[in-house]
Amino acid sequence: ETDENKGSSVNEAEPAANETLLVAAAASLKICFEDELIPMFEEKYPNIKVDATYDSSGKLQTQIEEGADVDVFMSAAMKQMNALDEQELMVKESIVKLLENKVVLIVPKDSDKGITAFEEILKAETVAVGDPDSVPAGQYAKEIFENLGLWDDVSAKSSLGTNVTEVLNWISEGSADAGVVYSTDAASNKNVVIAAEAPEKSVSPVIYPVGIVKSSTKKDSSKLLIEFLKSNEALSVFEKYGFTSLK
Amino acid sequence: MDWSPMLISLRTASLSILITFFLGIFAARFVIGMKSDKAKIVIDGLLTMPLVLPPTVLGFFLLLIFGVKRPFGKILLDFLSIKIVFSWTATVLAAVVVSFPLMYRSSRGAFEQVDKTLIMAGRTLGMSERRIFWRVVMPSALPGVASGGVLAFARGLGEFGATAMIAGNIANKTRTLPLAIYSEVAAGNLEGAYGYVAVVLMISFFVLSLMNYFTIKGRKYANKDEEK
Amino acid sequence: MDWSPMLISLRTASLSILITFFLGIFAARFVIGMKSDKAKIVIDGLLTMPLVLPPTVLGFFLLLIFGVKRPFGKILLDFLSIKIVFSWTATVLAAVVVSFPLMYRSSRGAFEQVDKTLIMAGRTLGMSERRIFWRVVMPSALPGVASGGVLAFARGLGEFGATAMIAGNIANKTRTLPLAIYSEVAAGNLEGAYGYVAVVLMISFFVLSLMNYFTIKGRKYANKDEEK
Amino acid sequence: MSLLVSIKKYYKGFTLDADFETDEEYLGILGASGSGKSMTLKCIAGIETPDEGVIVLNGRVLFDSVNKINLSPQERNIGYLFQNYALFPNMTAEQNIGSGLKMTKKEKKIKANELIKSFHLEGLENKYPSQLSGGQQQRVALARIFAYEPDVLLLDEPFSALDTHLKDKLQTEVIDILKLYKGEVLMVTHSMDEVYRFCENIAFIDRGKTVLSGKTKELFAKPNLFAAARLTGCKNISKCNVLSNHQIYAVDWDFIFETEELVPENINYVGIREHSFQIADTADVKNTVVCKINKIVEEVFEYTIIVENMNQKIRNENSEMLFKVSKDEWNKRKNNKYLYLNVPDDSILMLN
Amino acid sequence: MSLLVSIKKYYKGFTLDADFETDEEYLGILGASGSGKSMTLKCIAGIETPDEGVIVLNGRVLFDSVNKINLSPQERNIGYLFQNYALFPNMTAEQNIGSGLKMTKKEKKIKANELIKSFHLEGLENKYPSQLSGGQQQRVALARIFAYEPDVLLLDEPFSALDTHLKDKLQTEVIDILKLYKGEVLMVTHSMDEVYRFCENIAFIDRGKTVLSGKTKELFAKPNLFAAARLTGCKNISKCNVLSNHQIYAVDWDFIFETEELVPENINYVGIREHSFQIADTADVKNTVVCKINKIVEEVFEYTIIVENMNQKIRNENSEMLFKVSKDEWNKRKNNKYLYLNVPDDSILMLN
Ligand SMILES: Nc1ncnc2c1ncn2[C@@H]1O[C@H](COP(=O)(O)OP(=O)(O)OP(=O)(O)O)[C@@H](O)[C@H]1O
Ligand SMILES: Nc1ncnc2c1ncn2[C@@H]1O[C@H](COP(=O)(O)OP(=O)(O)OP(=O)(O)O)[C@@H](O)[C@H]1O
Ligand code: MOO
Ligand SMILES: [Mg+2]
Ligand SMILES: [Mg+2]
Repeated sequence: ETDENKGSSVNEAEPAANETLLVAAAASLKICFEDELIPMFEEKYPNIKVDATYDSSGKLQTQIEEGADVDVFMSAAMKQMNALDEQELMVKESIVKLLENKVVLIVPKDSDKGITAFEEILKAETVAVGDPDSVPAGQYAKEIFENLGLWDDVSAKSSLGTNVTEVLNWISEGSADAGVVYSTDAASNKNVVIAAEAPEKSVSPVIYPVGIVKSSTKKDSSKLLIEFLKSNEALSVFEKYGFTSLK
Repeated sequence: MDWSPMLISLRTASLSILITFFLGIFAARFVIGMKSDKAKIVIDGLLTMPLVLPPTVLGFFLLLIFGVKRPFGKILLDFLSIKIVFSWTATVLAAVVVSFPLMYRSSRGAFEQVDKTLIMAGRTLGMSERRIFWRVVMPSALPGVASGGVLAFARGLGEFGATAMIAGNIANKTRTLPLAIYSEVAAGNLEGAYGYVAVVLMISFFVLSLMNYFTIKGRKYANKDEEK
Repeated sequence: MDWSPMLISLRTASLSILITFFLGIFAARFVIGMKSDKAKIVIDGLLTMPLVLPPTVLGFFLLLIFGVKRPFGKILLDFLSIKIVFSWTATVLAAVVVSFPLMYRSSRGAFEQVDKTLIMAGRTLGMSERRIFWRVVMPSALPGVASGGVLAFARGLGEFGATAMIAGNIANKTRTLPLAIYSEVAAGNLEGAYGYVAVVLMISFFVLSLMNYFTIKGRKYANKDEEK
Repeated sequence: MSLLVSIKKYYKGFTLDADFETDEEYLGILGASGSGKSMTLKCIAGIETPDEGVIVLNGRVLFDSVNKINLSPQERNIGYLFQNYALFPNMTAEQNIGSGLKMTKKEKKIKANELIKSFHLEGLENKYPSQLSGGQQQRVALARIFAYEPDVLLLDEPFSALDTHLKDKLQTEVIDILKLYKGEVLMVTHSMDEVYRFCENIAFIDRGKTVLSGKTKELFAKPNLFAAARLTGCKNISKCNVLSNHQIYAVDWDFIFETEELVPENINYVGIREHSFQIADTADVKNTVVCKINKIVEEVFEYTIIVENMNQKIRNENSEMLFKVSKDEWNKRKNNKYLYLNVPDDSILMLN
Repeated sequence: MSLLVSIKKYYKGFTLDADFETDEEYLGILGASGSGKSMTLKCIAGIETPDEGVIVLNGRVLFDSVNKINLSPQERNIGYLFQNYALFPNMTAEQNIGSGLKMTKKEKKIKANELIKSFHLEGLENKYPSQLSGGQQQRVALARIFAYEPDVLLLDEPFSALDTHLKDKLQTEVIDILKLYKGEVLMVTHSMDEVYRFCENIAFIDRGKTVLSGKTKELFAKPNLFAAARLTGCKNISKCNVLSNHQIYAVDWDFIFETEELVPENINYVGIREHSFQIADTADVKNTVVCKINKIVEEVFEYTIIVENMNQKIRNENSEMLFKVSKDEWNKRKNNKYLYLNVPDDSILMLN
């Protein structure tokens, strides 16, 4: 998994001329990218400017499939990255599993349903999860509940969010009694509390991979960016926002 | 293909166009009747507002009003046992809110185009303002009002962002056609999406045709030729 | 607060309303001029279609057309070196597509309300159809057309779903106000969102007021009282 | 029934200043095109709001600018026949006629049918205004306000679009209908005959101002004002100088009239109706003009003879006089060499 | 200049069947309300499309149902004065007048100003139609088509909304303008005087059908048809039986007329104009009716005397006859006991 590390050197030459990279990143990464990481990177490499577009990973996948001129893609799950990779749209060697996020069960702050574990999910009248077909967080939720043998019952009372924000808002406003999101999302909203973390082994790890899009014409700069994201400096920022670094 | 989104959408769109239609007309009538041009402009701005906000954000604001933890939502729940969020009612609410400006604005334009002399004629004939409105102004404004209706219906049928936010996306309950389409598209299941798209287009096509037909028929007095 | 979304939105909304305005008017004129009622209904259905699809889905379809791998997008890129996806142009494209039906439908209704006798009078005076349209029909239909303009502008300003899909959400480039609002809400940063909401409302309010003002002024001939 | 109107309304370039009172009779309003007749009726009906003044109907104040009273048209119960009819385009003739009625559908139908007969609209019940001819539209509009039975009827040129035969017929019939009708009628018309036939009282409006009102016959006989004379159809009007208590010099015609009547001081014009001239055999009688014939225009039953004072010294564009004479009389006249036109004493209209 | 119209148009309850030809002269169209006058003009102007027939102007086919020719109104170059004016509400009077002109702004202004003067619209240049009175609107509409200078002018009751004085003035002026104008003029009017004054030729339309056309004066003298007689203002028309080659029995009046002229066989009606009667001193002259006076109606310059045959045996609602006489003559008549009304021989209108 650290293949590409070998070939690349942190000191690889910056481009002579100014270049602008376009990063497509999962929506959950927007704040740490925009507020900290990109400014840091741009300061380090004044010749490289970074533009970023944020959306749900699935949508970004579609956009890349349709030829959007993205240089670097950072997804919130392996599924999208793998799908692109299978279509040979990614530079295979560039893909790095960078971060891990935790899947958590959340409830509204003053919930009186007494839900404290994934197993107790059926106490909820309505459950909010991402749409497993398109939202990574939903896929993980489905996986957990399937492992617990509860998925059929849960899905019957579930509202399927088209993105994590929706799920989060549903719970924070009490529309749903419980739901599944990432710990980073949970941290961003004061009106929800984490009721439980996903039990060990109940779910495959939530991996945030990053990689270079094959059609990119700025592979060198892209490499520099990925190297930067892998640096301790960057990883500590990610950790500040609740991610776990995978290095 | 699952047919429940279609049924839900049909019910939602029907009820919401009914509400929007009359609400929009009344709002238009009210604004036109206002004496002060300034107040008119302000109210107009307020009533058109729902249109400039992304539906999701609009849905979010609706959630802040109707959410069970918010004062208004709480009152509804505690005193009337009405829970808006995640209910079918919410799909109607969302559709009404997003389509209202279309109906309001179109019918306002249509009413403003009506010859004032006719209104005056009605008054001197002792017709009540209400009667004048329904018997004189409305028929003359029909094309514009119908346009508003068409737009509002289509918009209500296609509503997605605000609906998802306040009504959720619960199969057999609040999953409307647009939500179903979105899910399929997002999941990359294009065939499934096309099926739903076809259904939504067929519905809208059917309803638009009906509306067109009735508008053309209802305006026969404007066509000089009577059938021979 | 970052002001770039405001500037981008202003530019997008201005250009797109300009395009939509004329496109909608021409479409309306074309449809009204059609001889066959059936063809009319079919074309009307097609032109209203963008309205019933969730904007995201619409954006997806746009992506299928303008994506650089798709025939049309390829032609644009290869022969004209125009790349639509993820460009500012795409924000305009999205705004035009979603707001078009509003303009088209409203102005169609407005045109249909115009007294046919006036058109005939123009013809017997030897005025060209074009001149009749711009000098006689348009001024009479102003309230309805203006309504269409207001709706289209507001809708274009508020456009989000299709924009996100085809233009992306790139700061300083394609992040319009609605996208910014959405991003802030998504990030749980409500204060930030409110700021942008305030801006978008202010813009729309300002433009609507202007439109209202000019419509009221432009119709002075309909107000019997001349200033003394 | 009594109606008092005393209102002002200011427009750019036009001021309406209507001021008249009428009791229990039909009032005709005569005035040149654009003089403010329709505007006056509109103010009474409540369609336009005067800037100042009062309108009182049977002691009921309809409008009073000082006391801020302004009843809605509905409350006024006044019927107004719009000059351009203002029929509802979306209603059939029958529906238009029934539109002001507050009764059951059945009763409405009966009433409407009655009026359809009265106004000779049989067979047109189900046509829309756009399918009706101009005259038919006018009759539907008439039937519509008659159906409504308001306290006051304001008729703005009610018969202008009808052919002669129908007009005669309808006028007679409307007079009959009106006899049963206990309300006030104000009628604007350009037809002298109509005024003469319908209205015992008359008001003249000149450039927005009510300049004269009174009994129709008296005012036709002695219009007193230039404008009134012209509006009552007097075609020959000359500027004049008062020479003495019994002599007026008609400037345009270069002729001195001797009058039996005392000439008022403030006289500026002298008028002679085209029917007033009498063909004389000599110029010996007083007030006989020796005329040169400039032109003879043949009309249906008459000739209009355009003449000029033979002894005219200074001619101007207003020097010609019009004289109407039946074809019979003209052909029978004896003296073909000169035309002596005598003006009978009571036919000299002294105007200011 | 020549115009040939031969068209049919079918409506529910109404069929237009217009058929006439006219060369180089002014044609007046007379017809009752709803008889199809406006419709005929609209078909000629290209506003309505006939169902069958042809319209040919100066050899140029404007419409031909068989050969599927149907020129657009623009290509026809025909001006139509709409009965309800059809002014553009969003244009000022001046802009309305200039709307059909294809020239520079400056030239337009000059031309418009000329017409504004001709039609006495000074001071109203910048007013919108809604700010104009009925008569002012009519004049703007007139000015507008005169400005456009089409090949054919179709005038639909062009002076109906004007006061007498202005109407007289404008008519004379329009005649002057028209003299310079080399086109065809078709004029619909309800005013006999107008037809008589303007139009050498005349066409009568009765219930959609052109029933008669020809020289105005001849047709006024001998209308030949019931409808034509009525439209030319003949008030007294009775059903009749032809008794012999020189005798007609007027059924409604119970009177036998002896005629000098040979009576055509297909005669159904006999008509006498109200001005045709002569007061006689005895009943000895042939065609003298001994009359009973039912009513005397005073008009401006005349009396209308409503009489009945004294010897009438069977009365019906049509038995009364109207007789118009100047006030002078009436007052001067000698025999006050009986009224003997003589009908001169050439005044007996034989109609079918
Ligand atoms: N809104 C307005 N602004 C300015 N002037 C106006 C307005 N409305 C009417 N006028 C003027 O008021 C005058 C009176 O109009 P009104 O319609 O009463 O005339 P009228 O006597 O009925 O004439 P007509 O016989 O031609 O119908 C006209 O000269 C007209 O130009
Ligand atoms: N669309 C229509 N459908 C049916 N009948 C119609 C239609 N349009 C007109 N008519 C009828 O055609 C007849 C002729 O109308 P037109 O307007 O030509 O009359 P006109 O001779 O101009 O009468 P007026 O002197 O009253 O203006 C009328 O009786 C009218 O009712
Ligand atoms: O790709 Mo996301 O962060 O689950 O919306
Ligand atoms: Mg008037
Ligand atoms: Mg007509």
